[in-house]
Amino acid sequence: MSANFYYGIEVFLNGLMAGVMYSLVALGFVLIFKASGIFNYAQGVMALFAALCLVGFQSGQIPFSHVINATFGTDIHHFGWHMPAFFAIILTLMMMILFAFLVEKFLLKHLVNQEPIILFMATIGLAYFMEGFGDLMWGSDIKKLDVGIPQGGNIWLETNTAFLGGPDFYGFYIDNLDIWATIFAAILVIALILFSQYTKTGRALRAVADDHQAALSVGISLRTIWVIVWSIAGFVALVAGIMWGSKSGVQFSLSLIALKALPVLMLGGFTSIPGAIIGGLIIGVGEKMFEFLIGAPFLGGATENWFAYMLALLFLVFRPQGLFGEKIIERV
Amino acid sequence: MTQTQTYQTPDGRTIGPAVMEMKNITLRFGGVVAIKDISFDIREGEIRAIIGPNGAGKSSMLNVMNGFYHPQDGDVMFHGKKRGPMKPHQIAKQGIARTFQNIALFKGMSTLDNIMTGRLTHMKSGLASQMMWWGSAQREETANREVVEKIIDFLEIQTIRKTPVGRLPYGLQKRVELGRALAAEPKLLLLDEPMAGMNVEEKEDMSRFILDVNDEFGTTIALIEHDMGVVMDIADRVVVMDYGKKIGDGTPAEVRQDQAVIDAYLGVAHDE
Amino acid sequence: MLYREAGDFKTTYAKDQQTFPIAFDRWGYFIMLALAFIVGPMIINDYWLNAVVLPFLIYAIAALGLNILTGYCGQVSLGTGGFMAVGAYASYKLMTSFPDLSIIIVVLLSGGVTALVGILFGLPSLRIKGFYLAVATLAAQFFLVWLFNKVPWFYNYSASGQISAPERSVFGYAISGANALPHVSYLFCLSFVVVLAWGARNLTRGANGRKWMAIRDMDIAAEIIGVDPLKTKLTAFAVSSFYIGISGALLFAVYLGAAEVGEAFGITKSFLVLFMIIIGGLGSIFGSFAGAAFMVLMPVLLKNIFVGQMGWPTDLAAHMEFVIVGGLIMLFLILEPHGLAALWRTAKEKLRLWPFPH
Amino acid sequence: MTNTNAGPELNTVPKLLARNAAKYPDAAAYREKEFGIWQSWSWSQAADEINALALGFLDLGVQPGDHIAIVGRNRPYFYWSMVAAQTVGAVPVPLYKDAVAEEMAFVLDHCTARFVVAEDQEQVDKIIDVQDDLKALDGVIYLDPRGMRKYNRDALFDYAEVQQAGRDKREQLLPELNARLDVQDYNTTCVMLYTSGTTGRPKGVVLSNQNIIETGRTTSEFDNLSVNDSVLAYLPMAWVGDFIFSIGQAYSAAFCVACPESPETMQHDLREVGPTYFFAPPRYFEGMLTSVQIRMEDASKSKQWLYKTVMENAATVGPALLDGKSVGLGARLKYQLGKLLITGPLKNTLGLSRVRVGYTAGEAIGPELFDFYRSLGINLKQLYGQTEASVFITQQRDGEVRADTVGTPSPGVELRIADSGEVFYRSPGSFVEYYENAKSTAETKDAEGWVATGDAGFIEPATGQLRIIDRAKDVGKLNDGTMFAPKFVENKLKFYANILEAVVFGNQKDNCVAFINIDLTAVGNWAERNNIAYSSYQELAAHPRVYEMIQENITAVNESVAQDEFLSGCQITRFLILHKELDADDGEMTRTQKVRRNVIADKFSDLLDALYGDVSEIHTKTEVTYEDGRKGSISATLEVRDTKTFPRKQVAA
Repeated sequence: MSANFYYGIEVFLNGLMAGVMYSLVALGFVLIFKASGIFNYAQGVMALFAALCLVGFQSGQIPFSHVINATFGTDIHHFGWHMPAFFAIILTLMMMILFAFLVEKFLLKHLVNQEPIILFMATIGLAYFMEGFGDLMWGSDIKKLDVGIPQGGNIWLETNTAFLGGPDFYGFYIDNLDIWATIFAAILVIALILFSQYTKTGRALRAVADDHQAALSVGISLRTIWVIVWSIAGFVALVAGIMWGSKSGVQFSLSLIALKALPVLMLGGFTSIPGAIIGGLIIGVGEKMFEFLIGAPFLGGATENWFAYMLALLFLVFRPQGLFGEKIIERV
Repeated sequence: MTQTQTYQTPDGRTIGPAVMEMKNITLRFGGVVAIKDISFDIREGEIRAIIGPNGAGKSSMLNVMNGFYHPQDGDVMFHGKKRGPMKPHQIAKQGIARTFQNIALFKGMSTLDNIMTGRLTHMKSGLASQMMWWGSAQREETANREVVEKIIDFLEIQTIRKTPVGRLPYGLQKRVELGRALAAEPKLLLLDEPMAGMNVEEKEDMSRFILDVNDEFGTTIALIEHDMGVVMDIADRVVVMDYGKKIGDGTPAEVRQDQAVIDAYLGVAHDE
Repeated sequence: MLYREAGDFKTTYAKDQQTFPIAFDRWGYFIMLALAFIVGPMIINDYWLNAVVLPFLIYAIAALGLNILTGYCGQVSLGTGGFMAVGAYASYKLMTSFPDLSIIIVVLLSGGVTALVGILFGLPSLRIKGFYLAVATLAAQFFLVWLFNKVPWFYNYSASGQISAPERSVFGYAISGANALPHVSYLFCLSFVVVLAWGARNLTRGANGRKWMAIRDMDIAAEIIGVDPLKTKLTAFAVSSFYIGISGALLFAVYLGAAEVGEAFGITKSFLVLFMIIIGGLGSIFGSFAGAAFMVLMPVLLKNIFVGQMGWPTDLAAHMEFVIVGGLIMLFLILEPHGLAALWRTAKEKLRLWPFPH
Repeated sequence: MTNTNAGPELNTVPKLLARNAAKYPDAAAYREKEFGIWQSWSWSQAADEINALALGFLDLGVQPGDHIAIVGRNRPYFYWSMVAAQTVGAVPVPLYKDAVAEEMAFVLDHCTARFVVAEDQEQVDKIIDVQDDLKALDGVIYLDPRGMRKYNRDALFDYAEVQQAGRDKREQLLPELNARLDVQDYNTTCVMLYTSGTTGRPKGVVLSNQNIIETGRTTSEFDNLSVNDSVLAYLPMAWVGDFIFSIGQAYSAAFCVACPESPETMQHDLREVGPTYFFAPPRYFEGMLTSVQIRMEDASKSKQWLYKTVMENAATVGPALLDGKSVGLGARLKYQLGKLLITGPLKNTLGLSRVRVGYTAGEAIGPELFDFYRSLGINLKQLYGQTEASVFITQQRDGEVRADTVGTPSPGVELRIADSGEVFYRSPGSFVEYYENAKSTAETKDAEGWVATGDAGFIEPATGQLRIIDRAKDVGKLNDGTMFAPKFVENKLKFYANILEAVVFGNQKDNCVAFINIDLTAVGNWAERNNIAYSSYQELAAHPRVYEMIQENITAVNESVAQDEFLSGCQITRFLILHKELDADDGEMTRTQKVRRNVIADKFSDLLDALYGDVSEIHTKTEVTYEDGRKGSISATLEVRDTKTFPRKQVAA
């Protein structure tokens, strides 16, 4: 077999890994959409925000230091201590829960019974707001995020697969981070499924997805449910933020992973958790393979930007209900 | 049932040959059979009612008639010709208009505009001339406005001409919807439970309008109702459906005698 | 309060259906036009032109376009930036390939080209609805931007990968390029705005507008009463793209002069225009203008406050702007989901009923 | 006073029409809100329509002297029918469209109408019901064919078809038409109007061309009405006023007559057309003012304050300006400012901003009511008239406007007050006779042409303005011999928004008592604000707090009555609030909304006895007619209350 074939496989594996990342973000979307019918464009920014906070806490950065300096001419930056990753993560998580609470209190509460499109717009507004806010709080410079997840190529795998190909194949290069990400993602997904299957709240969440009245009958107010959902979404965002952050640094571009997740949603459907995962994988693999086989050689590369969308688009044209949605019978 | 010679009704209307014939229609959703081998015809100038308990498949039948559902078996004959696979909007252009059980008005528009949409099948002017609001476009607009105003006058809804339909009470919305259907000057008018959820007074009004429409414009009307009451007074002939099957067909008088019908109605009421 | 409508009655449908049925409004409109065309050019200066007026006029056209698609026909689009890029690059190619072609023709043709592209990306709208469509339009956004980036032919193989507008003039007055005079380019854009707004109004109040709104409000019912969904949606896409294309062309040729697709027509543009019609008001011509004005003026204002008054570094100010824009959008959606247009409408109703409250 | 000469050149309505068509061919003659816009007809178009119809009438075989009844709401087609009838020498007889079949039958039979021009199925059905008793009736011409597809066509004609027939046979019929026009002159009957009459059967008042045309001409000159003016025709066509305004004056001044889309939309249509000449009965102005007050109550505090301050200033300045009195610059400025902020917009929303001349008549009008409209700058004046006079007996000149008088004699009118206090007049407008009723004619009109109005009143020496106290026959004496004028007291009562109707009794009694009808709109709104729940008029009327309100009003009235040197005896000692609204369908009122005192007296005799007895509560049962004509009966227990009276003012010796 030619080396290229194995490189192909390597690309495939990396695609899977990337796909997992996509699924992670997509998951956040799905959770919120299921529970509140809101298409939360801010999901990506939430990841960025989470990552920023995490770094900030770890490195003991003073929030809003830039603003303070700019206004009062002071020159403060750090508290001067470093916080262990674990506590920082807990702190950030609290941050995200607080955030969820605020969002419900100041935004969602006032937008009940609005058309979906309006809610969608609101989340775009929210995204803008948080992006600016995050930068004001922590500054917009690129930060390195390290919570102790091993990085760099996985030597073991590389050495032990080198034999497969010919002389010019050196084994699969796969980043440890991606492997860990996959593991975390898997755990997260399982946890979520267990949660929604076996806990009262979880069942309530599922009920809300079907209809809001039902949720109330379960005895949990819509508003609490929203807070919970957004907190979970925040948690998912945090995980995603950590992974992407440690991979490519924490900066504005991180928020763009949201855009990566959208085609996944189209593929998997806005309401299906498995859809989000499978969709993510398909997109991940698809765009990597397309770039490897067609994009790079013939189209001058950088096709990842749009391939996912085109794929989803074409797919939808032929199957409008998405991967897991059942056929829609239109009634009048 | 499908004799074709024209005859006079007692009240002096002329009933012509069949406008639409349903031939052995069968409709399934996946495994569920909504309509099972039903045939009947609708004759020119008559008021034809399709009645039956909830879930008898009436609405599905209406959706077959105006091409929104495509039956797995059976033919729909329109003006004696077999109807091929067509899109609803093409069928509308053939001269079939309808109203909806749960009102399907365009919430964002005024009464006037809603009824004007009923004229769309009659408006041909091109994009360019519309953009300029010149010549044909403006003439067309005015001409059709005149037609619509006649209908507004006919339905006695002048006072709500420019009110957004969202703000109207239920009964009036039903009337506006009838207006929208009338505006198309249909050869066949389908009414889906025109009196559903109305109080007695509104029902009386609506029946009056239905009769007037049939009388003034000679429009052929097929309507669905699930309670026999009003329908029996205004319909010339009635089809009775139950569980997707036809269990009776004939003049109100005949149908009233029909044992199967009596059972379906007086028997255990089943709703899905 | 200002209205005196008694005796202002209509004897023909033409009069009844005119854009400003109330004499008072009609006069207000004409006076504004007169001011814009006569007084405007006299007082306009470079700063205002470039900071406020030109962007306002040009984005107003884009907003009109998007409003036709999203506000009137109910098809949410996030591809505006991409379509503006099409307009811009089309005009660039036309200008460079046919140097003698009148700029007016160029701009119109650019709109035409964009319309075609719009139709292409509109095709899926028959089967894809709601959010799915919204997301799908992002495909257009990303693909088009990538395309103009990757294919050198579009930017005539220039080293920088940028496109820059050669000088073109109308009646001997330069309106693009280095020597363009402020009041000339102002009048040029203004004329486009006025004509296009008028066209949009006519389209939306007539048969077409009703088709669009019918599809928006209840597509199934619309189809059953005889509206051809595909044709209708595609017209919406075409017209909308035509407008957006023109604004793209003007943005590039008259306003920017030189552009790099990535940052000039990125997804942020799509959102900018979307915000304009949300804040201005979906399904309203006036709203398109109000929204454009709002979204153009606010940043200028904020910049003046934070950088000018408080002496912040520009990057901080930029972040602050994000916060405020985002906040305002949320605020607006909470207070008046139907935008400035709705506020205007209610205000007008109140004035007409004055002194009665209702 | 039958005048023998044929009168001036323009001595028939058709001639006036021809004059207008020639002189103002393109000026708007008629407008009607229909199909969403104001359909308009210029004078030449109107003339064409009318002639076509006239020819159609000839084609139907209408003979000179025939009576053609017209029944329908105000629409150009019916005005055309009247003039077309005149053109062919027939006599138009407009009827009340809401009259029940029997009432209609009586009139149609009495005038032996040969044709009826009817609006729609509703009217046609009424006529069909009674046609068997109408020997003379040869056909019904209907305007709106809806619902009559299956009717027997023999005696039914479609308005449009009649006109078409006329147009088709124009050539052959024209000579006949002209011949008929030629023989008409000043003495030819112009119209016959049935007075609903507060008592007995309606009487057919015959009005000649002279009556109508001279009245029309002189009075339009009086207010210099011209081709540029316009009026909204919304009052019953059978009422003389509408005939004078919409034909008499409209044809001589050539101004435009606009018809509303429907009675319900009248208010809205009024606002749209914005007429320059406007007549409305006090009731209408009352209703309008009430609604203004109600709507302003929901306004914000600041707005209410603005409204109050502006109106206070306007109350003094507005009338002063109208009367051409001098006003200080400051006040003037304040008024202009108020005009910009409140009065202007208010007039506009009420649809009165273009009104140049406004009249009200029929009943006395409350000063505050009157002043409200005057302060808005609306030139609202009073006139006094009746059918027999072709409306105008007295009217107020610009600048001589007051609430408590009805003005000085109209052009060409002579006045005389009999010793009994009854008002007599003689004028070019005074009627020819009561149709086929020489007796009544003789009773009302003496040899010299003096006509008895049946109203008691006196002419103020200072101003020469006439002041009406009451119906002459209602003016009576209390047992102590002092004068009893119920209307005088009733009007004072009705000035209160809470009181819709009041009926005062006292003739040949020791003291006065009253039946009260509350105003459901005003009181209902009051109840809402004080969250008093009620399900029906009856329930609200019986509410103790309502009783208290009314009692206060009556006490106030008593106080003011006590001031009048002649009538101070008419203070109300006891009253009750009726359990039903007085209604024309029950015969308690006339179609023109005047109370039928005697009918009420014996219909509610038990209540009357209770008032003169000493019970504090009375149970009663009353028959009522519902809108659809069904009969029913309501029973109730009514409270009877005593009220405070005041010492009489001594008659100045």
